[in-house]
Amino acid sequence: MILGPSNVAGKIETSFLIITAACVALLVAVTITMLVFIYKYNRRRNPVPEDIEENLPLEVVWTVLPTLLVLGMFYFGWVDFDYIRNPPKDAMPIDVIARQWSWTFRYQDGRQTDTLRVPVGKPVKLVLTSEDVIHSLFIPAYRIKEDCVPGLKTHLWFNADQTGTFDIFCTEYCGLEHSHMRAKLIAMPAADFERWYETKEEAKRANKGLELLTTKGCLGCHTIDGSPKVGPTFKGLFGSTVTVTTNGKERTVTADEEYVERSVRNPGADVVKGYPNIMPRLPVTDEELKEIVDYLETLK
Amino acid sequence: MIVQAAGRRDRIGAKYGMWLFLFTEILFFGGMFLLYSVYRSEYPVEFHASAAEENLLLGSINTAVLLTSSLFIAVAISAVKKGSYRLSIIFQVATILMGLAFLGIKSVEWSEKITRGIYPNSPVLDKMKMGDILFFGLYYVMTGIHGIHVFIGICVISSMVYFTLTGNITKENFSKIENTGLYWHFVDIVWIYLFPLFYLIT
Amino acid sequence: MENTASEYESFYHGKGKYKGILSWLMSTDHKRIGIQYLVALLTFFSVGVLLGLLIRLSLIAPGKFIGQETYNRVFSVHGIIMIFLFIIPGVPVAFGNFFLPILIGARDVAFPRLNRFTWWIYLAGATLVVFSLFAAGGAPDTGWTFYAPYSIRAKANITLAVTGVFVLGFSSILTGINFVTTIHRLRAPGMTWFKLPLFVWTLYATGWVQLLATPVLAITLVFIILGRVFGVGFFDPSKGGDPILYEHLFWTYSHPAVYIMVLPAMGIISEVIPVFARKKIFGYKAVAFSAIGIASVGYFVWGHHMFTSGMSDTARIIFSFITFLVAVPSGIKIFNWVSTLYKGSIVGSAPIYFALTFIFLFSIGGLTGLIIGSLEPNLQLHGTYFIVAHFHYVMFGGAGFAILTALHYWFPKMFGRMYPERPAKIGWFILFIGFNLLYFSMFILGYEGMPRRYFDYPPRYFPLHLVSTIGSWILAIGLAIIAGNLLRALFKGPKAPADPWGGRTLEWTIPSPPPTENFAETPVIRD
Amino acid sequence: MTLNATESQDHISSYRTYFFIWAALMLLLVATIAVAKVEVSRYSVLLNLFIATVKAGLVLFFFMHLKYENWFLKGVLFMVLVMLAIVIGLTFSDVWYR
Ligand code: HEA
Ligand code: HEA
Ligand code: HEC
Ligand code: CUA
Ligand SMILES: [Cu+2]
Repeated sequence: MILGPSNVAGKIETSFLIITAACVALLVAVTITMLVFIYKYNRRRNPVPEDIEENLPLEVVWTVLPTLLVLGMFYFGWVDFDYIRNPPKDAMPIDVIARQWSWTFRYQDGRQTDTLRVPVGKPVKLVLTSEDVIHSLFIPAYRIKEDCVPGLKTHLWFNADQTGTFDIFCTEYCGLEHSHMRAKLIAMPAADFERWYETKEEAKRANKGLELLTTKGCLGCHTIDGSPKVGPTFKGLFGSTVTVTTNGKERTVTADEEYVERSVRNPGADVVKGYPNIMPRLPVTDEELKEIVDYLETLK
Repeated sequence: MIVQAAGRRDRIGAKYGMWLFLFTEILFFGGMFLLYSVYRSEYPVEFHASAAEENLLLGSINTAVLLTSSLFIAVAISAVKKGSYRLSIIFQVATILMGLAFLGIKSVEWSEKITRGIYPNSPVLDKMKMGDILFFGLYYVMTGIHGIHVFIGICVISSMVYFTLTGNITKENFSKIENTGLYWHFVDIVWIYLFPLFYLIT
Repeated sequence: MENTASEYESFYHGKGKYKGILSWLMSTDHKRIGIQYLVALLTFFSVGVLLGLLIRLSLIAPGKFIGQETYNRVFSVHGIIMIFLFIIPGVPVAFGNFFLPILIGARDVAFPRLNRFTWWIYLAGATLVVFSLFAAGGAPDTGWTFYAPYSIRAKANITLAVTGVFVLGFSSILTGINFVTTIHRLRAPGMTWFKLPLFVWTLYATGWVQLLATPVLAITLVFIILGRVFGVGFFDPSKGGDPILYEHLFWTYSHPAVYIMVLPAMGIISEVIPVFARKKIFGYKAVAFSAIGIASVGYFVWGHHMFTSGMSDTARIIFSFITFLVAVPSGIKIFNWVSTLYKGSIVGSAPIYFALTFIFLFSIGGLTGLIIGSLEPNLQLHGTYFIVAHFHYVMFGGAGFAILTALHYWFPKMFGRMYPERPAKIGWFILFIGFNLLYFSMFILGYEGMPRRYFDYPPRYFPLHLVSTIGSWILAIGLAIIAGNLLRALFKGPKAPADPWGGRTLEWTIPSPPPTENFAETPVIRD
Repeated sequence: MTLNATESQDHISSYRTYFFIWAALMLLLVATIAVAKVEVSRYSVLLNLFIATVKAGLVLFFFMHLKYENWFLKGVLFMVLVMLAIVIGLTFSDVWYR
């Protein structure tokens, strides 16, 4: 607890320190012995070598001792491992969905966010999965990570001890925007979290479109502020004329409702000039698409 | 211990080399058997059902064909060692014919499936259950790579026929054909395992 | 490379059927093949090194320096070249080819023509890989690990590159077969197993690893190719496949592969230290057997690359346990090397500088390997720069320094020239400083959570990245001095005597450079 | 592990032996199909694999002359198979307990 902002962080840190200390001790021992020998048995100081070919007891000693040593190290890496891997029954489950290149966190009540909010002092279990390739959720401050594998559910758990905002990184190479596949973890006082969690969906309604863009991962590649990312920006898109490549031929189209729908439903059909044809076909229902279109219309 | 004298061939060395190569082949196919066993343990029911799709008759005939070809090449090698080159050539050619027959039957099986639309990435297959997709994927890949081995074997034996004809392979110098035999038998052994795994687990 | 004064003909002058470049490409002489490999390896190494410098340059500050698409390709190609084209073939094909037959008193390897063929396959594979960098579609951007399903979906020239690696694997297998057979069949009379030089022992162990591990890589790559070309979805979850199985198969090869890199390197160190300590190696048998020990235990630890992959906890515990066992034979080697110095009479020539540095750097690399091999710390350190630091310490600090050792130790024998030692030592010193600046900062970075394969990073990592980049320049200067020194000596150095170091193994009994048939008559080894 | 030069003055198997082996293989083939068809129990798959192993053994030992080789090749072959088994076993320690 002293060693990190969550229960698991402290445990991992302890085991890291113990094992590292053992390694440093070994390294120092080997290096010093070597340096001493180099100094003492230099040609100048010791012109006549003495052939010592072997020494069985010594060989046995430095086979057996290191074996015991490494078994000890293995043990210290293992002691709390079961604890770290097995979430308590009452842990609050949160689904984590990774995709190229954004995160979605889904709470039990179905609400989805792109920032992970957790209460301090309550165990949280993250259930990880991915929609496309392998990603990995890494919370450096908590010293834990686990891969998000498509078609599989993996998990992590922790109990935040301190409030604060921490980085979340993707640490499994997943393509172009891997370096930017980051998010934030906000550990909030339990009461604050409660309040946030109780907030009614309606409050968010207003921004349903933006909400969708965020949670569906569109903003992993697009922006709403006019700067291009992997894909073109959404700002000013609606109603503008776009040069696209359709079936290898270039043409210009006006970005209307139908165009946006086609872009989402069948991203490869019209590929915007100057951009790679990498947009995935994401699962979006008709209503959701409608919301998105409505929202895009407002982005002038 | 043998020191390689100029120009003299080290027959035992050559044989060792071949065996070492076969060990690598064991692990090469081992990777596929690993996949097979994992997916079979994950989808036992589908594997069971899909195996029924296989044509047991053709598969059994093919097994017999390959086993017989193994006999032929073994005889051909013994014949060389005994100096009866004519006999050896006859049996080598017979081996090749058996190999071709094997590939022929295999292609009948494949094309029968392909016309039914079952092949990797086909619309029909992709609509099937996960276990089925994997089963047929493994079927095509494993028998396909095995088939490539058979094909290579046929090519090599053909050149052995040529070497026997030209007197390059003799009673004293038969490493080449001996090693070819080892290879051919190995390919046979792989099939001995493929056969139950794909045809008999119904 | 002239050696006209001597009465014998060195292998550089041996007459063959062919002239000019063909006399090299068509040669079955293990020495010529070894030299060709060496040239090719160093060429690829230089390319890889330039890419490494580019990575560092781009990481000098957070932000877009070369752009992320380029960056992804650069680190992938850097890894692919360094691993598959340089360090895995590395010691065996260059120094193994040249010295294995000489060390056991043979005229050539068991299958000289196969050896030449293997060299061509290497060239073919390398060509494919290089081609994949420039062909339309762009260089691979998957990292050297080609993790599915990304590698199956990515648009770049993965198929080409993977085919190239497949072909290179073939070449590696054939080298292994050739060496193992050679060691079994072609030892000179009296050269019993326990009289074999230790370098031969490590080549023997390596040969087996090449034989038994590489095929697994081959079949894995075939699956990738089939996945890309025919849509066979063995690793595609939407077709029932299991991506983690890819990792199992890949690491079943790629962990043993790290011992392909480092075992022969250890063999070189075992040769060099006794020569310059002026005594026999301490605990010959222990060192010999530990090579076999590393090779065999090392086959079963691959899962330590997958501690956070979603693998079962049971498997994690088993793999971590076996991982720790590998440390024991490695330790035995280290301890015996250090003890060899005891009561020796150490001559401070250039090769031993590199050899002793190997011990130090490899120990750091290996011991940090244990830290990340522990279950809990791995949760934190996997996928961070800590890993990057670990493997550069073992690969560059270990295998790489062993190659530098071998270059300095065998240079006179291979090229018949001596090099001046002063520049070599100056270069060594600068290299050593640069190396530690460059890679030690990465340990700290990784500990602080900097993920690998990131081209852009939060500003708090900036200072250490800066140190690291500066280290890379210092390192470059050191390497350049060393390379320049050797290159100059190649043309201008004084002629080398048969045995400049006082070595006791067979290669020092014949002239430098060796004659085509190695030995005038088959040596007989007596006590 | 010394191999001496006079080892294995090559064994030439008689055609008769080969023929008998082949006949045995054919019988086993029939047996394995029968086992599968009759569907004795859920162990029939294992039984089939066992029969396959017997067949492979016959090919190895007689057609491939392993019987007449020195212990080295046999030993290594055994080692390779054990290794493969361990690799598969370790993989299953993941697959089964995931
Ligand atoms: C030459 C190459 C090489 C070598 C020799 C090693 C050697 C070792 N490696 Fe390393 N490793 C790599 C190359 C290598 N590695 C690469 C390339 C990667 C990353 C791949 C990627 O993801 O891209 C990697 C990654 C890697 C990981 C995965 C990390 C992760 O991604 O999460 C692990 C985990 O266990 C590991 C462990 C070890 C261990 C325990 C050894 C041991 O063999 C080390 C043994 C040596 C010693 C222990 C030191 C010397 C001994 C003493 C001083 C004596 C006293 C010591 C004791 C008795 C304890 N390595
Ligand atoms: C043998 C293996 C090897 C070697 C030697 C190196 C050498 C270097 N590598 Fe390494 N590297 C890898 C293997 C290696 N690398 C692998 C496998 C990866 C993982 C890729 C992946 O993630 O997929 C990696 C990844 C990697 C990264 C991480 C990228 C990331 O995750 O984002 C970085 C970052 O700094 C890096 C830097 C360097 C640098 C600066 C060098 C420097 O040491 C290079 C310095 C050398 C010089 C500056 C020499 C200059 C001298 C000359 C030009 C003349 C030389 C000629 C002769 C001596 C003949 N490398
Ligand atoms: C993996 C990155 C990625 C993601 C995720 C992504 N897009 Fe795209 N998108 C692109 C790229 C690249 C283009 C330009 C090339 C093209 O048209 O295919 C594009 C083009 C578009 C266009 C046409 C834009 C124009 O300027 O003409 C629309 C509309 C669009 N995307 C909407 C969406 C929506 C809605 C989502 C989320 C449901 C989404 N995108 C998710 C990468 C992405
Ligand atoms: Cu997602 Cu890296
Ligand atoms: Cu490893």
